[in-house]
Amino acid sequence: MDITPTSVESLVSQVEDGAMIALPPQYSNCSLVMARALIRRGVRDLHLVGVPQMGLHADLLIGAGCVSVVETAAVTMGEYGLAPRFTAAAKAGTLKVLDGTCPAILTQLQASEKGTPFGVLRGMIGSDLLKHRDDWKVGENPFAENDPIVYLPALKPDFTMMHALKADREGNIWLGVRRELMLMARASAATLVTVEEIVDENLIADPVTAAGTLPAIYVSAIAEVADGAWPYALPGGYREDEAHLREYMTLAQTEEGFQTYLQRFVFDGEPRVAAE
Amino acid sequence: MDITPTSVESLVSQVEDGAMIALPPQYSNCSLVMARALIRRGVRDLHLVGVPQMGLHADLLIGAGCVSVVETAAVTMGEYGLAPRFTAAAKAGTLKVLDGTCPAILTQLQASEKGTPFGVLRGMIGSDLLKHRDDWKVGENPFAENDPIVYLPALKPDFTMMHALKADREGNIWLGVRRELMLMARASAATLVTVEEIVDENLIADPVTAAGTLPAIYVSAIAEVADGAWPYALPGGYREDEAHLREYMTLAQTEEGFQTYLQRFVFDGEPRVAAE
Amino acid sequence: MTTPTETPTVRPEEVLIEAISGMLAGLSHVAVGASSPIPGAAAFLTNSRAPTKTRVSILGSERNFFNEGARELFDLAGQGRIDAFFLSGGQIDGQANVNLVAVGDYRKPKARFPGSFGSAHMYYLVPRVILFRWEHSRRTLVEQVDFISAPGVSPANVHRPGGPHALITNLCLFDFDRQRARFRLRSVHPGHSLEEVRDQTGFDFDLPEDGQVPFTPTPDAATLETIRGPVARRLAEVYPTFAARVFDLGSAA
Amino acid sequence: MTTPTETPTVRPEEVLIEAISGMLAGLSHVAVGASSPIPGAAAFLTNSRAPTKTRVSILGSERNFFNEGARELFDLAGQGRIDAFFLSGGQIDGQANVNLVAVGDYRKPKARFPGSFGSAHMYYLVPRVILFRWEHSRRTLVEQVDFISAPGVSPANVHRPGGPHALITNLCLFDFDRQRARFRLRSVHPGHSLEEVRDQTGFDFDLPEDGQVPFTPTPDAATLETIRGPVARRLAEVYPTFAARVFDLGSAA
Repeated sequence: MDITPTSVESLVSQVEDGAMIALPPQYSNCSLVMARALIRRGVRDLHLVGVPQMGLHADLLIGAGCVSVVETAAVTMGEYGLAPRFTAAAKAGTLKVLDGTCPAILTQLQASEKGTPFGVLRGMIGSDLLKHRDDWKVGENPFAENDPIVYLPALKPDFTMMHALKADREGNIWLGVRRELMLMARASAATLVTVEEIVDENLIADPVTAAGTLPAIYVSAIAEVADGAWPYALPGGYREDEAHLREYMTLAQTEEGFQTYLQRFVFDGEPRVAAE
Repeated sequence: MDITPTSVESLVSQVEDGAMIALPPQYSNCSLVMARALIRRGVRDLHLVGVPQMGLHADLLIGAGCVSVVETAAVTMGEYGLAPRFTAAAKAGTLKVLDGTCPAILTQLQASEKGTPFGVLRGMIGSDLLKHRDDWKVGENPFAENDPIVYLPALKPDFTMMHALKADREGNIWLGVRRELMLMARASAATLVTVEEIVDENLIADPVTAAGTLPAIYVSAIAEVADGAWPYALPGGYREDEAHLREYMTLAQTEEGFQTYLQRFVFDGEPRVAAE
Repeated sequence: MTTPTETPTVRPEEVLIEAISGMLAGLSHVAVGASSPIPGAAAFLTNSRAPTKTRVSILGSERNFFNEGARELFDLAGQGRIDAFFLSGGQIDGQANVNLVAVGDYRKPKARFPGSFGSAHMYYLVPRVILFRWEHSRRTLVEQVDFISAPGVSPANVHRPGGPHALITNLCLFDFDRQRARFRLRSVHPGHSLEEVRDQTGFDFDLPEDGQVPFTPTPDAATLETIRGPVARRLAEVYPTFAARVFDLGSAA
Repeated sequence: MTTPTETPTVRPEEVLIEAISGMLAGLSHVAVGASSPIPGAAAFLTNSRAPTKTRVSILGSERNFFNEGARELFDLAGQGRIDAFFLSGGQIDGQANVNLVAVGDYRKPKARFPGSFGSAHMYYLVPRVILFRWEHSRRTLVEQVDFISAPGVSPANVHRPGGPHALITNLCLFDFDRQRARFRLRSVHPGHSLEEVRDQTGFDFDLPEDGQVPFTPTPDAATLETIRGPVARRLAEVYPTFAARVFDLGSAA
């Protein structure tokens, strides 16, 4: 059952306005090349789900006006500072933020993975997160007396987007230990993947690589594109482009600077990593 | 953080009468050598949990009088027929059988894995399984009207017992795609492992093998013992000993024959695979 | 193990393989239990006919694409990613209830089967569950099962996107009508008769609307070639004993 | 990046590393968040002192033993397999409530922080949560947080095996009393004073029972050697920027 690789533009052409998209955390297989293609496509009103948090990929989409809701445990640029366009949009009140906490989002995806309408999780009671989340409920543990616990509805994104080192010809994707990506794919209706390369070996048939491979049944479409995580790192591939991230942080402090960044690095064609 | 390998007898010396032990399915890394050592130790009143089903390892322990409760989706000898000692004990009414269904048991372990007091699962409503399981409850989905769903309490076994191809010096265990074993270990208070060999490479530090490796933090003790799954197969190691399993099926049809089997293959020292 | 002195033109198993395969045509993903060689062969046949359309996974085999362990099959069903699955039963009754547990009193049974496996979940979630029971007798096909591992039908408020689609035995093929909770005979296998089916069935069932009971079609020459060639070879990897017995193929010990 | 012209005898960071390490001694498993170099160094120091006793895992780093992805840290906490963890906050108040979300009106905040991360779970489940906030000011240590990402204490019926153990800043170390829901000053770091702590703290706190406020002990020569040698080198693998700045070590780009 082979899968025919396509282009990045073709991948994102499936994403309609208003779609709910699950995105990996900033340290794990982000497809920045798909984020840039989404911006070029001019998609609107996206509902981004950080699994469980997001970075530059979300900040770009927010700054470019593609997003109306973010549902996440955090939007962070890590050591570089606050995510500038997320922070500006949140302060302006133009972005709806569904603040969550990491294991709650993962629990909601696990409920979808299992086909149950909800899951439960310890913690959270007394947190103001619950005040602002009408979709989360405090209920009782039916196996004990007076033991409240939080009930979380299943979350089924329309899309998961990720970038990986390699896919094979059947459409199996090497992810190694980044298992949140497998959870996301299982919980989502469709999964779009960019990969550095497509290899001839069968990743799932080899018992050594099988455990770290996302099976093709969860994969909707694949594009082969080098440096697809850039400027983020790709575990097992390349390190993050610190100079570029600093440049982003400088430019994106203002709306004007951000537009300059977009023009140079998104609209004027697809950049590639300059230095090796 | 190295782990010091010990003997099989030392592993099972930790298991007290009445312990709840999770066992893998018959096609996945069963430690028959630990089952035989438990019988020699003369342990009593075990509560076996099949994850989600069991085979010869359970039939041996039941026949030897070590078990008072089995909680499982099935006890099966597969193509060889009904598990003879399980069937005899169940018909005699001397064994308490908590009949379950595969995904329910896995859900109960997932609740322990997550530290929640229960999980929920679709299906089962209208099954007679529920009639006989006071510990399972039908409740409501709080996110919908008139939508009953089954609530299942977390299951935390005292021990998980398994056999694997290899461990490294830190105590990490290679399991490949047999991820129910990782779930069992995470959900259990202690995990006892026999392995074919202990290797020098670090299984969790190598990004290729990490995904299929049970991290040492979940492992309580390890013994190095060749042919530890015999007469069952070990995926990646050896095939099942069909002739021996047929001999077992013949002998174990009667209590007398089963005692002969025990004497020859359990009490008269530890057998090894005869043919390669 | 005896070698048949003369190979019959069409083996009874081959009629079932073809009939089941017909019910799997066009589906995306067919999952097969660990000890189901005839359904497995049918799924492989469907896959041979449409290799880019129908995936097959064999539970408990190393020859599938799962890597999440035992729970992945059930999770896939919960996600709606399995289109067809097979169940059997020590007893199956006229409402398509299946019993994989016990005959007689549950606490002190006359007969004890291995257990319910995943039936109490899969039967609810997989859209097309095909009941398979080789032995067609009043012992196996009963008016009412002694223990319901999984019920054939559920009240309207119970989440149940899936359920029984058909029942196939060594004698015949029934369709199941979920609205009426009754089986309707679709066809009788060559060499058998409606009378034999009536004699051997413990529950009441409907006849085809026109009252005519056809024979189950036998596979044509090209299909037989596929079954005995590539399908039998794939089967031998997973069910060596069965493949050796029926197709005289396999890696016998 | 400037190179200090003169290395001070004991760096302020080293005092904190030693103080935190003291609170981790004897624990089996210490987990550290992704952007916590001082707690990370303290955990490495504890591990250097007792390598067979204390495991350290650094969240988001490839240098840990997780292989279940993002959820494993939280699952480990739920299983009771993490003994200590660190949290910070844009604001922390006198009841040990932490705010990682916003200052001012939540819907249109004056300041917006990245978000709550895993705090609303870990703070409840890890027995010994150490609050770490370098900047000790009335801006960060407030009487009442504007948004409770995770509360310092919970009602008796809320399942909460874990919670705040201490708060350490660039000025001092507080213990937290869960019964009284109040901080008690344990020690002031060398070079600082109780008055400075009072000036810079937005909440009321208790003094040591004997009324004497000691200085936080400074690491001895052997400890300093460990911190600047093996600990700094391990730190540079995970927090290169920090290691380069503080220890003049690391793989700067």
